[in-house]
Amino acid sequence: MNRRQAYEAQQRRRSLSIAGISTALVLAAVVVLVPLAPGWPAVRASFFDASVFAETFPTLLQAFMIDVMIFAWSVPLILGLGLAIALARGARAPALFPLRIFGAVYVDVFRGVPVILTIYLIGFGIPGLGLPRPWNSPYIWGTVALVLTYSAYVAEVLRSGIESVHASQRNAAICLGLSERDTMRYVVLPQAIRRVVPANMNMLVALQKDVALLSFIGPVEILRQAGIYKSLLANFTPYLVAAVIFLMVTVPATRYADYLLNRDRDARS
Amino acid sequence: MNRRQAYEAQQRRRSLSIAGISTALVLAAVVVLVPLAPGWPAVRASFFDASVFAETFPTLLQAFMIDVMIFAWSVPLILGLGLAIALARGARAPALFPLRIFGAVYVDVFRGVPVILTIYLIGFGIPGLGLPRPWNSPYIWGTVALVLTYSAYVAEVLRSGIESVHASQRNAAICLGLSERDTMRYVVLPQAIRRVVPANMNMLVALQKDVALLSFIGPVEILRQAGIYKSLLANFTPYLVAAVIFLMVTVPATRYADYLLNRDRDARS
Amino acid sequence: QSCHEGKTISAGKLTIATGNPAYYPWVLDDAPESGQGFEAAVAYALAGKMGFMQEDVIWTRTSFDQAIQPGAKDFDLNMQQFSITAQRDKVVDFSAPYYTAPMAVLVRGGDGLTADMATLKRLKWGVVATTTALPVVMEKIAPESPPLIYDDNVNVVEAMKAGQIDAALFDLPTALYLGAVVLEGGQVLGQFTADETKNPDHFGALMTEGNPLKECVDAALTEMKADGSLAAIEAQWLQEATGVPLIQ
Amino acid sequence: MPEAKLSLRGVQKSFADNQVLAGIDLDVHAGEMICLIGASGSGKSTLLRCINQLEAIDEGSIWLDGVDISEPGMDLAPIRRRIGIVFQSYNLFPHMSALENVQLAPRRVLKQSADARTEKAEALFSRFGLAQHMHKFPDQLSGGQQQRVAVIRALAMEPEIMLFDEITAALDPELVGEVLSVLRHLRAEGMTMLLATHEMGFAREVADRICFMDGGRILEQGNPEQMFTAPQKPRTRAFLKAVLR
Amino acid sequence: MPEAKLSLRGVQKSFADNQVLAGIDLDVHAGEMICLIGASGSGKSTLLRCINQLEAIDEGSIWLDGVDISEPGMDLAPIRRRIGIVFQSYNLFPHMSALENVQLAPRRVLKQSADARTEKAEALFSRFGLAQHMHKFPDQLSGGQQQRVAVIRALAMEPEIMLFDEITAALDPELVGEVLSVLRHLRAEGMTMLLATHEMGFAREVADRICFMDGGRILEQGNPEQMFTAPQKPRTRAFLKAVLR
Ligand SMILES: Nc1ncnc2c1ncn2[C@@H]1O[C@H](COP(=O)(O)OP(=O)(O)OP(=O)(O)O)[C@@H](O)[C@H]1O
Ligand SMILES: Nc1ncnc2c1ncn2[C@@H]1O[C@H](COP(=O)(O)OP(=O)(O)OP(=O)(O)O)[C@@H](O)[C@H]1O
Ligand SMILES: [Mg+2]
Ligand SMILES: [Mg+2]
Repeated sequence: MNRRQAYEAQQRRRSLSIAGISTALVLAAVVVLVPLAPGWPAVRASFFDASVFAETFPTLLQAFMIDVMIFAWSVPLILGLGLAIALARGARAPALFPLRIFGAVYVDVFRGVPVILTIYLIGFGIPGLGLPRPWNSPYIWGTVALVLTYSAYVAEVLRSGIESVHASQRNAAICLGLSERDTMRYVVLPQAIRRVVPANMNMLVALQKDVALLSFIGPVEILRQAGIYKSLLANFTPYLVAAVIFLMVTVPATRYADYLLNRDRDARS
Repeated sequence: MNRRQAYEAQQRRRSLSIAGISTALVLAAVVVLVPLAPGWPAVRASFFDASVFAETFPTLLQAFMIDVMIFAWSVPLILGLGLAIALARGARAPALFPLRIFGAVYVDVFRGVPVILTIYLIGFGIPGLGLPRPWNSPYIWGTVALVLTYSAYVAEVLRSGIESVHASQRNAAICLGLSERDTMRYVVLPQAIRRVVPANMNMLVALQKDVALLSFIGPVEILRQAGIYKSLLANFTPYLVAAVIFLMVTVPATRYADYLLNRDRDARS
Repeated sequence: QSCHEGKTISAGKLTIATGNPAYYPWVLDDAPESGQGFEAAVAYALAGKMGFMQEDVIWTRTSFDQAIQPGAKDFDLNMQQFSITAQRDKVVDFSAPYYTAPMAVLVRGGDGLTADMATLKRLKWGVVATTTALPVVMEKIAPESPPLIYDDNVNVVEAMKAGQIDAALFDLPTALYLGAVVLEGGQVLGQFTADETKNPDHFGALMTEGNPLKECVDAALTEMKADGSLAAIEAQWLQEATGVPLIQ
Repeated sequence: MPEAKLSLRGVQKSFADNQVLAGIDLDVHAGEMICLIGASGSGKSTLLRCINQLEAIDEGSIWLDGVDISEPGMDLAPIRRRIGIVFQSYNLFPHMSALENVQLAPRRVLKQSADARTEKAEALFSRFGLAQHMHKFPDQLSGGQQQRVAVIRALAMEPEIMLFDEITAALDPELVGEVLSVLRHLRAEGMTMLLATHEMGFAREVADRICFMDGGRILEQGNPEQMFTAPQKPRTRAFLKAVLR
Repeated sequence: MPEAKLSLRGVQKSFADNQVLAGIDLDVHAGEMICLIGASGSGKSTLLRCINQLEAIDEGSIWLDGVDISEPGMDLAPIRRRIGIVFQSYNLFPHMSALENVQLAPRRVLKQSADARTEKAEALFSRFGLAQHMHKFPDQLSGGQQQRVAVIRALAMEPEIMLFDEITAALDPELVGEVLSVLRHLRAEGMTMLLATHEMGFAREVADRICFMDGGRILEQGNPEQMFTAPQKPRTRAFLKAVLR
């Protein structure tokens, strides 16, 4: 152990003890002070009822599987459609002008409307066009609403990825005699997609949370199930349970997305 | 006009006519085909009722002002709290360890829980602690829920901005003998904030849309007003009206945010 | 050849929708299959009158929004205290009314309050968005500050517990149930007479627009009113309504 | 119709209001090696980019083997195949190995069989002393190695002319030598080359002709000895004095 | 206790397992100008960063006017104030004008009055021929001008020693001259300087002593004539041959 390391080890020991003491003090303050509020017993009964927690947890976890399912089948659709829209928006041939306009309008509309409105409008509107069961299922059309909204976001992310591939890469490909199509397929897209993985991870975390909004058009997924329990038990603890279940999934996912974003940023700077 | 320009002008004329014709064809196809669907009259009556549109538009626009108000007072709170959290997470002194932990947990929790759950839990939970009116207003606590959620996002964005300021900038400041505090205040933050303006604009557009979720705890803003009309008139057109009103605000806003993001990206590459 | 032949979504079965969850006293224990609770009992009686066996009744659940969306539905009848209004009638069909509910005022710890208009005007009101209570509050009471509006009963109750609202307007049976069971310290301050409001709150079973089954349902309901069986069911499940003061 | 392998006649190019090439006349004969020198911003890169049609020229014409390749509306891919170009940086495709970089165009454009192109690529890698680095990715190679792979990639298309744009400018001083030796090698094989460079020593050593560019024109040209020892124009003298410090 | 202005004794520094400085001994006397040369990665930048304590050293000691400034736990700000440093790039604060860049530290650290520091800053700008660029932002200045502002910014703190880390490496060849002339100027004024550079011609012209670094050691040092004409070690000879090509 050299001189520097010895000094640093000593500093670290001091830091740790200071940190330990101050953390303990802050925690103690929170634990002691909050229960002194006059409404605490009522709030605890409404929001932190352990027996309700235990009772509703398994069903809510099961309901969460529906969120996971919807998520699982939405993702490939979103990525596929997002890529198509991104390419449409980048189309240069004049005959493809409508496609380009369509892409721009599409992205504007679906990014501009709150997802809950899209879910109401698509989830209730399209089935009304006279589709027979099971083709009018809210699962299908709710999923469509999510796919439409999120593919707009993903398309923008992909487009930014495509544009971020340095012009000299396209130039190099074109100078070798590659066609526009091959340049996009072999040179630009592979790089663009790699770069936007982190940004898209963020989108997926957001999607995972927004799947819950499908409950407003019927599917009994976790938020709906929590609402049913809330009505049945007149207790908000089920929402807390739902929040906890979400955290169990989204915290690792956001952390991973952040890690990717950081790595990506470090790699570029 | 040189040779090249003459050629390009001719190309442009050709492109424009092709584009015009193909756009017209596509539009014609849409306008002719959709109304042939069997359920179209019912859907049109439910979603595109012109008289309902005209009747509900003024009231919905008025209700939207409540969204705008909530948005307006949330934004400064979000930016302030977001900055505080970002700095807390970056704190290095060992005595500030609890602050750092707190910042990390805060960000994890509020980014991980769907905003609608946060709104329920805070909007009904905190007032239940026994606050007298007007301090238990759902406007206040709904706003608090939004502020907590969005300041977590903004804090992460700011932190990434702070970290994106190249280490050599800090080094240069420190080499001149500036203190950590002055380095942050005069050198790092001014650059960091400028860089994250575009990303924060995106957050604000998202916030503008999520303000609508406050309706779930009482405030009669645009989404709730649309819901009231929906149940009164048994017609979904009010939701379409709400979507249109949102588009009028969010499309220019997202376009502007995109413009900033692009400019920012171009400046860096 | 019974009236319903070929008119139900699955042959020989009657599919009835209720809320998710369904509330007391309309359905007991969220279990309509038991026939316990006013709407559950009416449903089975109605089905019997239309010629269905007890086991031919199938229950399903919908939200309010699902009930009024255009297009095909996955129920024949939907019974969850839908108020019949002319505007809703344009989009969906309603049966003849099976219950006429007076509106009642629910408050918490209302000892200091009297059931007169002057008092009611000063209160902060909350109502459920999908009920017809909102127009009643706005037109009859016209409170000094605008009401807050919620998705369901429990959110109203929670807002009352949080002190965000003073009073809420429900149909009387719901108000009685919430005041007695759900809301600690809850109390029904008074009721409006059913026929006093401009649009009395008639509950009807909801069907798709132009549903041919409507005539069968109406015929069966008329019969139930005539033979007193509807009144008997009402007496069995909704009898506590007496003793709530009228609001002048 | 000019007789040289490559001929420029009155080539002009502006970006917005900024005239970058103000009338360039130049003949490059088969097997000749020409070095373009000149201050930063004098238009060297733009000239090279105009030659292989990455930028469309405004006025004038560019002739390759007696065909005007600057005619608007020409199919550019076959022309570009005949003119190889290597840039200062950002050159290799970072998601492909060195070998894949070299094989992409022969595979997709020339539609060569896998065997044929692998054989040829391996021959090229050996020739330039990179056989053991063939399967590495660009990030795993030094700057000098990367530039040599870029040269191989261009040569794999069997171009008739090679353009080089300051291909040693981004390299550490110690790595410059290995890239320059590749150019000496090509010269010995008789490749026709046009080279923008700041390496005065090298230009002097290998060029058949030096062109000094200034303000979008070729201000002065001649054989290396004459240019470096007895430049005619004051501007040329000033420039050489500054960079030969 | 060493007698020189600045003395390094057995300085070692590793990043993880990579030993970058492997025992450096060096004395810099007041008014002396020393040039560090050596291949990329030999540790020149790291050495400079260790001297003004941007990196903490692992072993050894660094003495400034007879005080060991590498002692763990020392207050570094006052030491750094006495040692100015200018880096290759990313140097100026881009959100401040040139003048604001120069005034920030005098204002916040030395707490000079607005008048005093403006006067001094203006004097410095004039001295280095930048008076008319004082109010421009870094992006509006050429690379050479930016580097000169960076030098002025360091000088405004009135340091006793200046460290320069390849401050011309990122510049166009024609702009290098103006920055080097600033260094000549400082040398004439008797500033103590330590300079990492790839500009061999300049090092030979102005240095009092040349130190050749290799693998984290000072392999050879001496006066410029001796180092460039008769280097002792084979490694030095090889390096000089490659870069003096
Ligand atoms: N795509 C472009 N758009 C606008 N201006 C351009 C573009 N490309 C080059 N220029 C401008 O043209 C001028 C000449 O640039 P060019 O790159 O040809 O010079 P150069 O001689 O290669 O210089 P260097 O030695 O720095 O590479 C410069 O002023 C440059 O700003
Ligand atoms: N912060 C760091 N972390 C890890 N390794 C580092 C760090 N800084 C420098 N190194 C490594 O230390 C070695 C010496 O780097 P240094 O920058 O001192 O070399 P140099 O002589 O200045 O080279 P150049 O001429 O390229 O500037 C290199 O191998 C480098 O990768
Ligand atoms: Mg160039
Ligand atoms: Mg260095």
